[in-house]
Amino acid sequence: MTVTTTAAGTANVSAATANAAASAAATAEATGPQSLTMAKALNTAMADAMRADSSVLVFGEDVGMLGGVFRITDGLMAEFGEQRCFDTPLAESGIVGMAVGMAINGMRPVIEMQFDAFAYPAFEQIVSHVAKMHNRTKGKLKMPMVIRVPYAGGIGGVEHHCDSSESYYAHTAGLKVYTPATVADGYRMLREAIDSDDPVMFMEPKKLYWSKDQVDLGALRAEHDAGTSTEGRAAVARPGTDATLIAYGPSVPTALAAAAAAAEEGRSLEVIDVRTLVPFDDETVCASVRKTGRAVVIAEAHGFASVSSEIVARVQERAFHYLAAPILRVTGFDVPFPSPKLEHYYLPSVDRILDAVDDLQWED
Amino acid sequence: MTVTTTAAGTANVSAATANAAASAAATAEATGPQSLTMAKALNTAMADAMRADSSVLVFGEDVGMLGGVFRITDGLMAEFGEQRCFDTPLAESGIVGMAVGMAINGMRPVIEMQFDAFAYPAFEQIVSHVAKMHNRTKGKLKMPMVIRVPYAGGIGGVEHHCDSSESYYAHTAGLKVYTPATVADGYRMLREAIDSDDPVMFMEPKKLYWSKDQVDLGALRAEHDAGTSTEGRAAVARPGTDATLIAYGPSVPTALAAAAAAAEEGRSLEVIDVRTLVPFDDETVCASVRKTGRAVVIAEAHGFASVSSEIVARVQERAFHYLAAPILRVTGFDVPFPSPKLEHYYLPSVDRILDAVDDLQWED
Amino acid sequence: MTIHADHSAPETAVEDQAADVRTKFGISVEDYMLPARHQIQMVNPDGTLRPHDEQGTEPGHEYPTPSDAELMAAYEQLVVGRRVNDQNSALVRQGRMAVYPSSHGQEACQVAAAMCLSEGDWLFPTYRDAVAVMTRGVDPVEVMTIFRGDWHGGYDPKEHNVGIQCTPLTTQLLHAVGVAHAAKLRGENTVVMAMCGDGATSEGDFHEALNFAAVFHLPVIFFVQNNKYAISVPLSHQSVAPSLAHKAVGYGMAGERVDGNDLVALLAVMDRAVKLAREGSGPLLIEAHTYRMQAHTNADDATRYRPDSEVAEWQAKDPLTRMKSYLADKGLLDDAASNRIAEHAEAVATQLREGLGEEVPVQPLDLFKYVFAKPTPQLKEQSDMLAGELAREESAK
Amino acid sequence: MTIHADHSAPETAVEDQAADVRTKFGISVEDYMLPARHQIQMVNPDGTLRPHDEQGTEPGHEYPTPSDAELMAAYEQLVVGRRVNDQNSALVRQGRMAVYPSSHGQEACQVAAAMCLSEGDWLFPTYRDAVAVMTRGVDPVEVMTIFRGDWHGGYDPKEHNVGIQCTPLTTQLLHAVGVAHAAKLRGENTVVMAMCGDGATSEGDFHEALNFAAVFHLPVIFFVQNNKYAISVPLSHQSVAPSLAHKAVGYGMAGERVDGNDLVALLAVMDRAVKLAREGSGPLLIEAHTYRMQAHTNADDATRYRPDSEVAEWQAKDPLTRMKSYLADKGLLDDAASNRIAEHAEAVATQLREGLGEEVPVQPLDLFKYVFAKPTPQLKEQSDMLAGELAREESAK
Ligand SMILES: Cc1ncc(C[n+]2csc(CCOP(=O)(O)OP(=O)(O)O)c2C)c(N)n1
Ligand SMILES: Cc1ncc(C[n+]2csc(CCOP(=O)(O)OP(=O)(O)O)c2C)c(N)n1
Ligand SMILES: [Mg+2]
Ligand SMILES: [Mg+2]
Repeated sequence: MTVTTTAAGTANVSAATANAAASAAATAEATGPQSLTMAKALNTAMADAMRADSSVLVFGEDVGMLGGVFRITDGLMAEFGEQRCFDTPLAESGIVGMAVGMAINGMRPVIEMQFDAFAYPAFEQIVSHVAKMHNRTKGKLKMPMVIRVPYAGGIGGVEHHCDSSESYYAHTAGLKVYTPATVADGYRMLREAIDSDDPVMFMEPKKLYWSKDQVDLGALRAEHDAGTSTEGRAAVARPGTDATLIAYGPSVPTALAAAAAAAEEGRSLEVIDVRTLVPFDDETVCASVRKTGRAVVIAEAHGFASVSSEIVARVQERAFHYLAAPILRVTGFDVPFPSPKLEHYYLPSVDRILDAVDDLQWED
Repeated sequence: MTVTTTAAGTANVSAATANAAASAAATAEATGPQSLTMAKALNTAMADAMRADSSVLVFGEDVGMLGGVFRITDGLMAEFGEQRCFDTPLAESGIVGMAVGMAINGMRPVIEMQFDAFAYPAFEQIVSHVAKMHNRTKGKLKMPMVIRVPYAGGIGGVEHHCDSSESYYAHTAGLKVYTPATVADGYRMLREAIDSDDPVMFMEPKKLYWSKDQVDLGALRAEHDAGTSTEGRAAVARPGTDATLIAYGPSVPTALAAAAAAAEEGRSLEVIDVRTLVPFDDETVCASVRKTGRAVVIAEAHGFASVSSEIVARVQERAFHYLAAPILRVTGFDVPFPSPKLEHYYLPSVDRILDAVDDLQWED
Repeated sequence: MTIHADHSAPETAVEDQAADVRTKFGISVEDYMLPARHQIQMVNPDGTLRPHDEQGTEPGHEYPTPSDAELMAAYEQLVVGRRVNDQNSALVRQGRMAVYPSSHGQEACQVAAAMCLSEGDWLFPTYRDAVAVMTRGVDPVEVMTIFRGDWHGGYDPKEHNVGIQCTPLTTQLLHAVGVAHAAKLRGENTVVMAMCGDGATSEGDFHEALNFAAVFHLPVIFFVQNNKYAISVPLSHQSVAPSLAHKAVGYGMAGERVDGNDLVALLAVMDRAVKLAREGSGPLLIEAHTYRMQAHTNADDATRYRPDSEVAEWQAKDPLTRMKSYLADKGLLDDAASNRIAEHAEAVATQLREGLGEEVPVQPLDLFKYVFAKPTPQLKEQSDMLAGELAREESAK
Repeated sequence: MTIHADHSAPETAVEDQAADVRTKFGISVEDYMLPARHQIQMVNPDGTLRPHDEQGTEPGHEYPTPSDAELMAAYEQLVVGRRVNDQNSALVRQGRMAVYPSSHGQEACQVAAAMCLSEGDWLFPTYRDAVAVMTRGVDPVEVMTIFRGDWHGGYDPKEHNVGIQCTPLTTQLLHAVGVAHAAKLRGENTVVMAMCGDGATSEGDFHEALNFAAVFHLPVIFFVQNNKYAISVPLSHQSVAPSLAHKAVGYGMAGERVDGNDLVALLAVMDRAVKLAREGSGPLLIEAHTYRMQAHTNADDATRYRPDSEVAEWQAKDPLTRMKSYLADKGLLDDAASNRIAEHAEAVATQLREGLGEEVPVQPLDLFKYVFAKPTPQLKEQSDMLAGELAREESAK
């Protein structure tokens, strides 16, 4: 159930879903640069991984015939058959728990939680088993599993369809947490997650599913085959000198827009796309802050006890004497994710980021 | 299942449980100061609340005839009958979900999750309903519910019996999170939680169940009846001038021990007991840090994306120019809670706290 | 009748229950708990009454026909419900509402679920049960608040004893159990109707809710609208039990299947269930066979996963036309009554159009206002921050 | 036999299945899925064989008696299992082990659960099933690692196809389902034994596991040891179903009850279940009636919640003495065999005493070593920090 409102200024979801489906249906086999949505990049990553390794399985709610409510698994059942891409009964703990057993027995499950808040019924399986199995058995049992979670807001969804749940997972020892912000990273990071022998919570910013970029799939595939890794490597999404904006997933485009706006006012902001929350790239992030001396962390999630708190904490631990001002945060408020017509006021915005940048004590 | 080891230097749990039971059985009706365990203080708080208000109900797994595996509900079924204190089928989501319905229909449920990790099956009910019901109905439905969670380590428990799960709840908008560190606060805070019209995650440091203090129950009852509140009020557990140790729940005694040790070496450490994580007492904490200029945050939980990250983040936001050194953290490592013989190496210790204090750049 | 089991002596326990049931219904305990072999159906799709011995009943599973007055009142709600569904779908198409999970085709279930209850009873609906909520008396425009995106819910659950329309599947069944439990502890005579879909029966909370209700012997009717799909997933991927009603046995409760497009049968079965529950039978499970005639929501494309022929087949079983012919044949429904009912339906549709036509200004600071009963300094601070932003924006205009 | 249901036409589906079952067993589909009216019991508590018509069997629920060789091998494991339980409890009392949830009284279930499986099959045990794990061939000392507190688990699950002993209740049933599913997708013939207790059947994961196994038609045996208590909570507070085996019906699978202290009946029922599952019957649910003779663990005080008289009653049904008289009466067990078996049991007890006598030094840096297959810089940093601390401590000595 996804609600769209003009008040919130978001795209119409039913239309957007149909578009995603249409573009997902189009094959993306060209080698040169082409315009691709993140939805299609993710879809292609799964298809490529399934082609490369018959132990890769895709399952969840509505991922088969329907291709997922966001159409991210579109066409996989048709190409790989009902044995390798299939619908399960409607039970998230069941999906994750069954995936644990499959991973124990030689498979590499890639499972979809339909929406962020609908992964909560599986919380025990994720925290008590997915995260702990490798450690508990001293590595005898690996958990090569990807749990895909469409997350965060910005699409006018009703409650329970817009939670930013990444902090729950990032706080859980034993899980890796990836979240792509660009189309190319969608492909790169999902392939890497599927290859990983560690369990990966793969957080997909659902408002970016229909974002487009020029990407060269051939080059991305070659990169993958060469073993290039993004795990633990933040990207400098935009270089700058005056202050650092640290963002991830759905907030990266907002941070970039803020940096563009600031540039017009003569302020040079560097934007870091964290990419993998666990492991975290201390080096890249701290190098930037040491250079600029100022930082704002941006995330949609409630700020309290979150990944953004962590980023602030670790950067001040490591770059304290380079800081000209406290590190500030622009995050979702500590309130339940609001209804569609109010989400606009909840979400980090360009203005709110610029306000925070202004507060970085430039006169001191 | 609780494992005790001499290696970990913890008390024998079966013996301790029996002691708790014995002391719980003894009535605690005297008005003058007396020696009381936290177990008995919590037990008395529930009994007093049940006497005062017939809509207060206690239920969960083994809380009836057995009095709970930690005997915290000992005697309640005998005094208040099977209608007001009873065992449920073994299903945590069921317990919390049923409690939501009871709260909708005029009751004030006080429910027990047997151990920290066994609250995870109820995660969806807690996050999607307990936390959101008041907001979603614009206050038409209140959630006067207490979810008691024995948490954290230090008792030689096997895996899943020692998780520090407070950060999951503190990050969830709509929940209040209390955690007492003293016997008196055990009584005070549980009564306040039961009185509260907001849902309270009541995190009980299980290693402190058998800690004793001299307390005056008569005075505490009078304090309660006068409406004194601890919500959002941190306590200065020990005054000091050179640096601030910020701790809560199970880490408070460790912090106090570290402060005592530091005092012998001539360093004066102030210890803050945060008491309620949500709401957080910015005033008291920041006042202390502004005074001392240095701080260490101590918590058993994994450090990453936790309540301790939050404390660091908000203190540096609010007291940046008073800081002589970065705020450091002494927390559990980012690894699954270890087996009994290894927990000693995982838990924040006096030495580790003193090391952190030494690292607070005293030479600068 | 109290079905109870004492497992410490498993053999005799079953025998005790069997004795109980044999006394009351002349059947075995399993025959009491198992649904009748066929679904209960009283009126054929063409509106003709089925012969009594073909209504699917069996000893212990016998249902009195509802009164004429009840049938007429229910039919009126059925017509209103259909009109509401179609009006809402139109509002969505016009962009005046964002999303609507229509119960078109399932209105007989919606009406029966609400009408079998008394005033003090409670109803716990899902996102698809807006018509049931309105049938219970809740203001139609308030019901639509959530689908319009103004707030998460628009009505006061305590005004008509209706839980919020619930999205996380089957979580509401446990709330229903809790409400019933609280009422029972206070000695109140409250029956609770707990609704969910076929797909939802796979969730763990379904199991926990049924078991809690059975163990605490609570007057909860679990009402499953088996509309054959959970979004795109057909029932055969949810369950291979002989029927969903068969799940009752595992909890020691009685189950029944009913034609969910036959309002007469539904009322008969649900009325008796409420009566049994109020008399102390403990919980009951009722599965209604029906069909979701439209897509899951307007954002869904049902042609991707089901054939038109299947939809056409169910079109022929429409609950509305069936009830209309039945009542007309019975001489209960004349043109005057038909017109009056149609006017009522139109009036509700107008109310919806008008109510949803007005753009209600949203209050940004409401974000913070209802999070807690006792506010926190942190939210005060955040609220002030947003207020400041808004004021700056306002003055910049 | 394949029990399948097509719910889009509920009436005929049940009839199809009924036809299937009638052909194979001459009974209705419900009679196939419902457990036999009485538990299956072959040997009386005093060791005498029950007359065939009093063994509880019914058409479709008939069980061949296990072979003499199998009975003798199982008896040997029974004796070893009892010795292991008692040895471990003694080690706990001596402080050489921290905790042990004993299956004293339930050893017949333990032995049957392991022995009915073939080499390539899998077993998913709970914390209480150490004896089943050992019976499957896992080294006893490795099994005790967790209870000693050295590490969370001590054996390699892949060496004998035994999942880790699981604490979060019923979570392991889903792992069992996944293992079976993976094997099925690869065309392997693996049967999976998934164990849990009576209390655990109340958890949502129990429901989801049974349903997934049924929908995907997987060869999983769900084996519930109904020992009448979940810590202090008696079965009557967990379920009011006629039996736990009755829960099978709700998933479209067959259920059966068996005397859990009668090793002969257990082997008969479990062997047939494994055979049916391997032949493609889909999952099965077996409930064994047994009793936890000791406290939940050494930390528990069972006198707080159950009367001595109840324990005494079950003492008289002990699986060991019963099997011993039965085999002796049958002329299978002479003194020589008894002695040999006793020696075997002593040897295992000695192995436990010696293995758990040695204090194994713990490796603090192991904390970080196994969290991930591919390590993170953060854990490297934390590991170095601890290594530094340890080095400082060492040099301070
Ligand atoms: C816990 C949970 N998981 C997933 C979803 C997403 N979802 C919404 S409706 C739906 C299908 C429900 O099917 P059914 O129970 O048959 O009800 P129907 O929509 O057919 O009325 C799904 C999967 C959800 N709302 N809650
Ligand atoms: C999810 C979960 N909730 C609670 C517990 C705590 N607990 C451990 S054993 C137990 C009782 C289990 O009873 P039963 O399933 O009958 O098994 P038994 O101990 O009798 O073998 C409980 C409540 C747990 N381990 N996991
Ligand atoms: Mg449905
Ligand atoms: Mg038990």
